[in-house]
Amino acid sequence: MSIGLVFVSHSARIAEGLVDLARQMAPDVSLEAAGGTDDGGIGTSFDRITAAIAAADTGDGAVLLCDLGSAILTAETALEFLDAEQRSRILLVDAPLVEGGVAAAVAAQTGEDLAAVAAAARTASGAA
Amino acid sequence: MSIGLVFVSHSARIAEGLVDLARQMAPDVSLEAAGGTDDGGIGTSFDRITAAIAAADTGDGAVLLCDLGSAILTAETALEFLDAEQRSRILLVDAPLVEGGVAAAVAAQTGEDLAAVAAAARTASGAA
Amino acid sequence: MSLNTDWVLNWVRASAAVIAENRVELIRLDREIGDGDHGENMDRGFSAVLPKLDDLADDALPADVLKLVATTLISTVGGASGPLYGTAYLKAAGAVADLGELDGAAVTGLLRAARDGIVLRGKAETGDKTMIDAWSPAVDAADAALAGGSSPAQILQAAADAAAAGAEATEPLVARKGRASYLGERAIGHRDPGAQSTSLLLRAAADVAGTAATA
Amino acid sequence: MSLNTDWVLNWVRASAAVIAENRVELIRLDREIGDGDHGENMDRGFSAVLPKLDDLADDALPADVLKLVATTLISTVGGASGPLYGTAYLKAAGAVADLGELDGAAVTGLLRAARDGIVLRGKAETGDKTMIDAWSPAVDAADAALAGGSSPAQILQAAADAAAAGAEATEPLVARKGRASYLGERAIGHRDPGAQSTSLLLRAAADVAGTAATA
Ligand SMILES: Nc1ncnc2c1ncn2[C@@H]1O[C@H](COP(=O)(O)OP(=O)(O)O)[C@@H](O)[C@H]1O
Ligand SMILES: Nc1ncnc2c1ncn2[C@@H]1O[C@H](COP(=O)(O)OP(=O)(O)O)[C@@H](O)[C@H]1O
Ligand SMILES: [Mg+2]
Ligand SMILES: [Mg+2]
Ligand SMILES: [Mg+2]
Ligand SMILES: [Mg+2]
Repeated sequence: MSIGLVFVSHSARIAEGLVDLARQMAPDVSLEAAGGTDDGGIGTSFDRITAAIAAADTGDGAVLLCDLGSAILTAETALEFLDAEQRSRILLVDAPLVEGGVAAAVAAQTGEDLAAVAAAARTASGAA
Repeated sequence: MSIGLVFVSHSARIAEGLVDLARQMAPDVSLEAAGGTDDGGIGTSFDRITAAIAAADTGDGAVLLCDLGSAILTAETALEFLDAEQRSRILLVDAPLVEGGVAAAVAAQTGEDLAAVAAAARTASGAA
Repeated sequence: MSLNTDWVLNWVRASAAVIAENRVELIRLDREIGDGDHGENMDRGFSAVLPKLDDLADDALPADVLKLVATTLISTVGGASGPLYGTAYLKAAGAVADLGELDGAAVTGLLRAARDGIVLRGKAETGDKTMIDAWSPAVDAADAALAGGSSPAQILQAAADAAAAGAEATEPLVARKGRASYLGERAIGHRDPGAQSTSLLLRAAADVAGTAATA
Repeated sequence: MSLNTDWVLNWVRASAAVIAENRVELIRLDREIGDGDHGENMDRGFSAVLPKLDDLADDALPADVLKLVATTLISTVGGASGPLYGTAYLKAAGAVADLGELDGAAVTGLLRAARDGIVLRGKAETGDKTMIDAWSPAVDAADAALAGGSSPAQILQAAADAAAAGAEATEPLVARKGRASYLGERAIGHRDPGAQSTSLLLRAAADVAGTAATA
């Protein structure tokens, strides 16, 4: 069982920095950054999100975390373009991007399943 | 009234990307990144946080947001080294870094005071 | 001339032109209550659509053009308006399916499907200070015009007039969706940029249909 | 020779050495239930302390050395252990204030102040699977040894023995503070890296005092 993660941010630097950060505690998890617009500006990219989902989901599923509202809208649209079979194993969770992303990465590293990884993201608030 | 913001992250890229993101909606706010260790690695830096506080607080106060637990520990330590007068106008808030950071930046941009900026960070969950 | 593929093509071209003309104004509106990129986003999106129109087959249906606009906006806009308008054009395409020519009912159905797509995507309600506040009055006006026996071009005129009024009517509102919702009461007095771009797009539809109708 | 400034200096040098020797082991422990940097963090911190010792005045007190260690660890460690150990050494310095030489009560007070500083900073309780699980038994053992009339060196030996047992006793625990708390039940079976480094540091204190006592 290996759940992948997609970090959707308006900023490429935030998404990539979060991959660096989560990588420390989750060296074996597929962590994909989908940050910024196609031309590297601040915004979200349908194509980057779609490519990141493809890379993160190696068959067991993937969890997506987003920063702001428009990232969620773009991510939801990307999910609708997936085929139904893949769509069924991708979860977009409502969780703080960085704090939830690290918690989800640790859960994925320990082999948790899709629901448990999503739950780890949702209940995260940064370890004390 | 102009409250500054300090984004404390284990990753320089996260902190700097968040400055870019928040800048869009808060062009006039003092937004300071305090990310990574002194040598640019993943971790937190007392000196970067201290310098960021000095830059963010131009007299009206500043709000600090952190990603994970050890960032909070380092930030709290930095606060203890401030003189009492400055210490009294710096708030470390328990809020999701990116989502709270953007909300706090908008509040600061509109001239809200220290308590209101901190409250904006705490109640943020990413605009829909 | 009726509301056929040429009308849709002309509408898209006119949309690109009017968005480019109003780029700075849309940026200004979004700077007041958002992140200041709405004009740039929309202009990037419609500019990307234009060259793709040439690749369409000669026998392309209105739905084919709308689908192309949808996927291009989704891929290129980079802000909330990308998935929102993208979904609107996608659902509009679905509504006119394999029609070659749109009568009053079809064009009204197109507008309704577009609006419903935006609601589906963004969950905004009337009064939330979003583009929905331009779309919903437009759909209602189109309905009324259709019921009153108006022509397709007149239906679009009625929709455009209502969208313009709806966009203006966002000014006193507090936002409950989108970035402007960060601002609380401070959004009062500013027009929603997405409602404004909707008004521009529907005016373009009507203008092109008016020309088409008299041609 | 008693527990004076030379003892503190020797303790700090021995600490740097034992941390460097156990760098890989501390990294391994932190890789199991954390982010794998505890050995690197501690080694970076103590390596930065060493050259600064030479800048101390000849009449530096134990508190001056402890303060130097505190500020250096705070500035250089880069992980949770930086502010935690930093606060510990800072409070320890406060506890021995302007003493030139530490008797049993003073060295026990030093350990207690260090532990209390860590609790103040990190809010961990006994059983949370943190360095506190090494520190608290050490303080209790020092107290008992002091009450039993032990010498300062014997007090430190008792503290070091208790810290070693406390570090080992973190293995069956679930973590409630620090990064290992992300792991829930999966932290069971792994020793807390911070408890282990505490054990190393207190063993160094005792070893150096033992040497000092017999010197
Ligand atoms: N949930 C939503 N439902 C409907 N419309 C929305 C929603 N969120 C945002 N909008 C519209 O999108 C517009 C902003 O678009 P744009 O500036 O391109 O995106 P962003 O906010 O990501 O920068 C707003 O003016 C509003 O009309
Ligand atoms: N709140 C806390 N209270 C006490 N000790 C803590 C706390 N948080 C973390 N620690 C200690 O810090 C150690 C980890 O230190 P280190 O790896 O250097 O920092 P980080 O977790 O930031 O990478 C843990 O093994 C634990 O002993
Ligand atoms: Mg915008
Ligand atoms: Mg934007
Ligand atoms: Mg660590
Ligand atoms: Mg670390």
